[in-house]
Amino acid sequence: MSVLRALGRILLVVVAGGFLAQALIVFAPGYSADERELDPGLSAETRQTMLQEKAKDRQLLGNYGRFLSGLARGELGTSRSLGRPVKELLEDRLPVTLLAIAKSVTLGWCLGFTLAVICFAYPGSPIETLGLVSTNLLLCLPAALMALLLLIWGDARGSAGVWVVALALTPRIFRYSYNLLRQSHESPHVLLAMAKGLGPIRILFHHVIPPIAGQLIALVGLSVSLGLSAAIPAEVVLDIPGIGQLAWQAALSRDLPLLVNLTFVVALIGTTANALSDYLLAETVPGQ
Amino acid sequence: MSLILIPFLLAAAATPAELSASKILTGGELRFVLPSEPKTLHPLQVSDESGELIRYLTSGSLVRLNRVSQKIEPELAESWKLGDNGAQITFQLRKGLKYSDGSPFDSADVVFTIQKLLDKTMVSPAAESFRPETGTVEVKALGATTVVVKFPSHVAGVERLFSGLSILSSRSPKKEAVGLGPFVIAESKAGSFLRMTRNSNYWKKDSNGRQLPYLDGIRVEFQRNRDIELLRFQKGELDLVSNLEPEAFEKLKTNPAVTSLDLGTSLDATQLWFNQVPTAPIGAYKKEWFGSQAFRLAISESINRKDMARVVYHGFGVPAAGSISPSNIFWYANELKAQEFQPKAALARLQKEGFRLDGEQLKDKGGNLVEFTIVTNTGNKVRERLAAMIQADLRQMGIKVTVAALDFPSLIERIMRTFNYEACLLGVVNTDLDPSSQMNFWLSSGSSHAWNPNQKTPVTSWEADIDKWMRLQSKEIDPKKRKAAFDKVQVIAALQSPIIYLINKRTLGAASPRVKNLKPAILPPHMVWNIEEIYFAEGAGKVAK
Amino acid sequence: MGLTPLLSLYLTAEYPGKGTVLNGVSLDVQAGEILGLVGQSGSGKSTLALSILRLLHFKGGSDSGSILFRETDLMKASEKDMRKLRGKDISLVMQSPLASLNPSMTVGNQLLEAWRAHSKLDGTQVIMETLRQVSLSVDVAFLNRYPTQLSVGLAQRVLIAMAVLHKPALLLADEPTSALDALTQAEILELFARLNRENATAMLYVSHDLLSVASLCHRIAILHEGRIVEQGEPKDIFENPQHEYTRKLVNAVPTLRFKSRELIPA
Amino acid sequence: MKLRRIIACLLIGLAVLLLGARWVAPHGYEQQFRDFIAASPTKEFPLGTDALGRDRLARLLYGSRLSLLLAPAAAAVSVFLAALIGGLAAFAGKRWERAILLATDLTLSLPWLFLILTIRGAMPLDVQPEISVLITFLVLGLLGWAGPARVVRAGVKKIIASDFVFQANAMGTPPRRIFFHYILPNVRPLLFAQFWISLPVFILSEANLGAMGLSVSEPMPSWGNLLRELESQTSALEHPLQNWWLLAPIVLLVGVVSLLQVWQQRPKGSL
Repeated sequence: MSVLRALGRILLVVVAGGFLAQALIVFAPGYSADERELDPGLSAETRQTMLQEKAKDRQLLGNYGRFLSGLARGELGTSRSLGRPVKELLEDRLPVTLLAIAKSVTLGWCLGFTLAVICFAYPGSPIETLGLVSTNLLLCLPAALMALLLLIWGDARGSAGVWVVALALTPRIFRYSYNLLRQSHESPHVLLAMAKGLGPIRILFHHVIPPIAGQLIALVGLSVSLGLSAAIPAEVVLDIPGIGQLAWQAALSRDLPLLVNLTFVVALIGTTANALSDYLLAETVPGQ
Repeated sequence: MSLILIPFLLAAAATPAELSASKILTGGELRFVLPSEPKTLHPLQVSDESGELIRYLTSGSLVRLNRVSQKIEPELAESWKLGDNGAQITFQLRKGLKYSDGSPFDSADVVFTIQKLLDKTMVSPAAESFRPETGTVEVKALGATTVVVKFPSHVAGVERLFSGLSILSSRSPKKEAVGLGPFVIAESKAGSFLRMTRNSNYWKKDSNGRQLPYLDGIRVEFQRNRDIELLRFQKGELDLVSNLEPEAFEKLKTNPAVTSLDLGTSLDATQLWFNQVPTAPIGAYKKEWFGSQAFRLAISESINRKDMARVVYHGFGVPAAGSISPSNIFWYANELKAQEFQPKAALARLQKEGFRLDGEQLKDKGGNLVEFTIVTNTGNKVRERLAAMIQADLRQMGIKVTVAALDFPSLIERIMRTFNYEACLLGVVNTDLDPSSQMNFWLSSGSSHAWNPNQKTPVTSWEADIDKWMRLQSKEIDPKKRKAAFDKVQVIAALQSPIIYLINKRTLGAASPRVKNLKPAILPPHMVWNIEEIYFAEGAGKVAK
Repeated sequence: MGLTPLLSLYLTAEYPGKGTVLNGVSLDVQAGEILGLVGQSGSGKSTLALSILRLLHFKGGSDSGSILFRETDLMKASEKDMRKLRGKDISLVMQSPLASLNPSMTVGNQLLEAWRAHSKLDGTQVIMETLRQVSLSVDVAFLNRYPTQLSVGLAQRVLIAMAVLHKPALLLADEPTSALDALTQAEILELFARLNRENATAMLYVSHDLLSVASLCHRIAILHEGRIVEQGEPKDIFENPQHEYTRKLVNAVPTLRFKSRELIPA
Repeated sequence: MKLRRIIACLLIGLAVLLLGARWVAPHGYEQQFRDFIAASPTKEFPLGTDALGRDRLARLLYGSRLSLLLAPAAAAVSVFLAALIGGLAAFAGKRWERAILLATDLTLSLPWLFLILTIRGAMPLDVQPEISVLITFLVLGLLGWAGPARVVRAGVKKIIASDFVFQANAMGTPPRRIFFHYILPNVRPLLFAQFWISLPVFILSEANLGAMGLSVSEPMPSWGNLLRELESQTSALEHPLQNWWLLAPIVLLVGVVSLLQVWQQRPKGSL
């Protein structure tokens, strides 16, 4: 039953998201414009056709209805700027991004959470300061700059995208989990655990972390969404043929069919990740 | 000519005939990067630069523009003849040529291609010039090797239309996937790369009878980020970079491991114009300024183009005189000169028009502060810097300029639809030498008549004059007379300055020293237009992947 | 008293930003004795308990002086040695029973954990016995409960069970009854008295409630403004308070006699 | 604490420096010295000049002013919204929770770029840079709540399950009081975490929105576009030590954010 409800919620978000996205795109300035118009060689007739085609898109509800019914039949439409079926584009690019995000979220957690635990274990020490400053540095570097640095120093072209996203996630994961750890550490039962004579490792894994597991899990779900949004600049800068790059191209050329589909995908991934984390939250944390 | 080609280039551009055959090595894969993925690979439908390049490398056309001499040369057609007062052209085709899949080439293919192009359902930039406003184009084959194309009326410089037209196969089952070009597409990964291999049926041979092209293949990757492209080029992962920004070029020049190539002044110009659309949603007094010749000239005189060339272009740009770059050897009007920087003259001119300096601010005769906004597109560093320099120059004149960088579609909507802008700074890319391709821009009724498009009748007498001379040049057959007419247009445009031309940048590129026989040119595809003759120096057979 | 005390301390403690909380507090606890430490809220009673366990840094405080436990100075003990001591020789019962239990662990597991912290032997037997001793049910269903499913009284008993699992020589009880209702409070006090009798556990019983202290403790120390102002047997303290602050405390319990008769265990 | 005092002095010193940029910086941020293009530091230009010959020190000082004022404000707005909405989701019952989670998921997946373009379209082209940058940060702040709201919700749920809220409930404390006095103060560490994360992110996003025409435009500098400028300085990045002055914006930003953080962190125990 709760699974059905979760599915219903995902569906609702996706459908509503698609519609809102369509409205946002169609009514944004520049929608009716086309780069080709600048070409003096373009004939008046072609110009007229282009205009009419885009003017039709303003009938939001009808268009969206048609789009949804097409979707129900498994047709995603054709990208206007690339002239290829959206389905094909997604099949090409979705796996690239998903795999990269899975890797970066894992990597980001390994780095961020480990760093948080280390800083937590040595409060007030230079290590803690170093952790804070280094994560600040990561936050302050623009994605493009980070990508360039990785290329200059790391020569890691293949995995640079994964690293950029992971390093964008690391400071967020670090800071949240670091604060949660500190907060949890202040609760009386941790003091009592110490008074029991337990070792620090046991206290960390059995008394400090479990009570905040729920919040950490919520953060895992969120980091998938964050990873997805960090992937867009990373893919654009590094020219990784994933959906981030595709989304950027689509946005620049106001490619409505492609953009609406991409909103679907993003909503689907984000909501599913969050629904999963909600489910885990309910499962693993007693009493919640 | 001496302006355009730098001597050291000529040394690199030795023709194969001058080299002994043994020195030329076959093989190797040429690698470079394009800023975007081609939107389509259909040769008749390509509309973007990347698609155009792939089309050029994989297909053949009846004639070809020699990018260095800027003359039309025979290609699939051995020869051609104009007739019927320039309304008809007859091509004599080469015999025995084969498409990449082995299917034969003859006049049927040419007829097929042109008919396909004329098909109304074909959305094709290439087709636009084949669709005259009145009447239709007719094409027929006279035997296997002769094709006649008949236009309803005279078309100026008609042969150049065919230099960009890829001839499709009418018989091959693989349709437009086969071509007559030096390479065929072997593999492509969407958004990532495209690999081409040599067309073993390519018809050209070098002077020693060796089959061209020399290269085994080409690998084109799609990468927008120029900084990364440069980094990879310097690491030796790429063989060529073209369209370099001056700043990057200057850095590469100091690198002994690469050959930097200054190909000469490009046909492209950066320009500024004021909105003169009568219905534009801007203040009436501003419309009056923008419609005033004196105001426009004064602005033009207040801009220090030499500083722009030196600061923004690091010396790799020249002040522009008009829409036609001095590199356009035939069409450039020699009497034109770039506007000098004359702030004093500009001020005097403005004062004559009733403008006056009030303290540090300029006011018009109605007492309005002289200030306006320049829109430009985002993401172009050079253009944003130019805007900042104009801002600084005009501040000296007491004019306050605001710069608004907009994303491209929003910008187009403003300058082509809503006309909700005051001035626009934009770069214009020219790929065609012939002014006939600019009709839509010069005619007052044209939709690309930037400052005031789609006029029913010319608003000003000078626009009427331009209309007259442009129509005349398009009807004329004698090139000299056409040139004389177009010179008039250029002079009027300079005098009235509806468009303030700023800088023609130089076309810059760089190549790995192992790439031989480059004949880089200012016309696209700058570095690889003679791709079939390019080869690698020793060791090229083993290319690291 | 001629015997060497089990615990003998001399302490000064402070928190950054708050200043000195304990200012040369001197206390002795004899083996088997229940010493009551009474003072206002915020007078540093909890600080004292944490200091003895060398856990004051946990709350950000720092301390100095000496804590002689069985004639060893805990101030000089290593963290490793302290860990061996905590929960085994000196254990702690805190004031908010529900918060002091780990919400994400079952009661049984927390007990087991407390046992395993100091013993490699099978603890089931001891745990069952201890649970019985603190009058808790020993069935599996109870052991599988999470702290959120317990009442405050039950939780306090679990805490006490955990604290006495290893039959410590000294039990630090930090306001163990302040969160409890009157009835439960009485039961817990009785439990402490019994544990003291049966196990001979010495206790430092910290409270602001003079009444409960009087009913349980052998000796009372009054803490005021970071110092011990008076020490003595309950009778002396009540009948003949020396220090002005003690007098105030005693006078603040007007219905003492009436209530104490009800509360003092038989 | 001594450390806090030192940090406070540093920050105040910086604020004075920034406010007095007009007197500190030897030149105006827009003044072009066209004979000194991309120059290395000299006495005249302590941090060198940029591609148009403008004094980098002046640009850094003027650019820091706006960003340092507005980015924290935007971060505060987004954190405040996240606290309110996330708290409400956990607190106000199942129906609200579902509605809010739905809104959160929607917000996280919509292409807001187009809203930003629409806002730009609605503003006059020659809008004052101060106003456009204010709007930019406001938009950023208003759109930034969704992610953290989820984390806050999880935190609040945990707090709601805690004793003292239970006790407060048992004492008949009105829900509104519980929300503002019991729950919000206790998610503070989470909110601070969010604040410190979003601060530099907002500064960087400002540059991205500037590229959409929604922020400061030439010749005005901002931290965001100073940082973005670095992206094309490949050779400087390859040899950062030889080109230290180019890295000044990053150093300053990281420094300021870190100092503020350390200053804000109260010593343990006094919480």
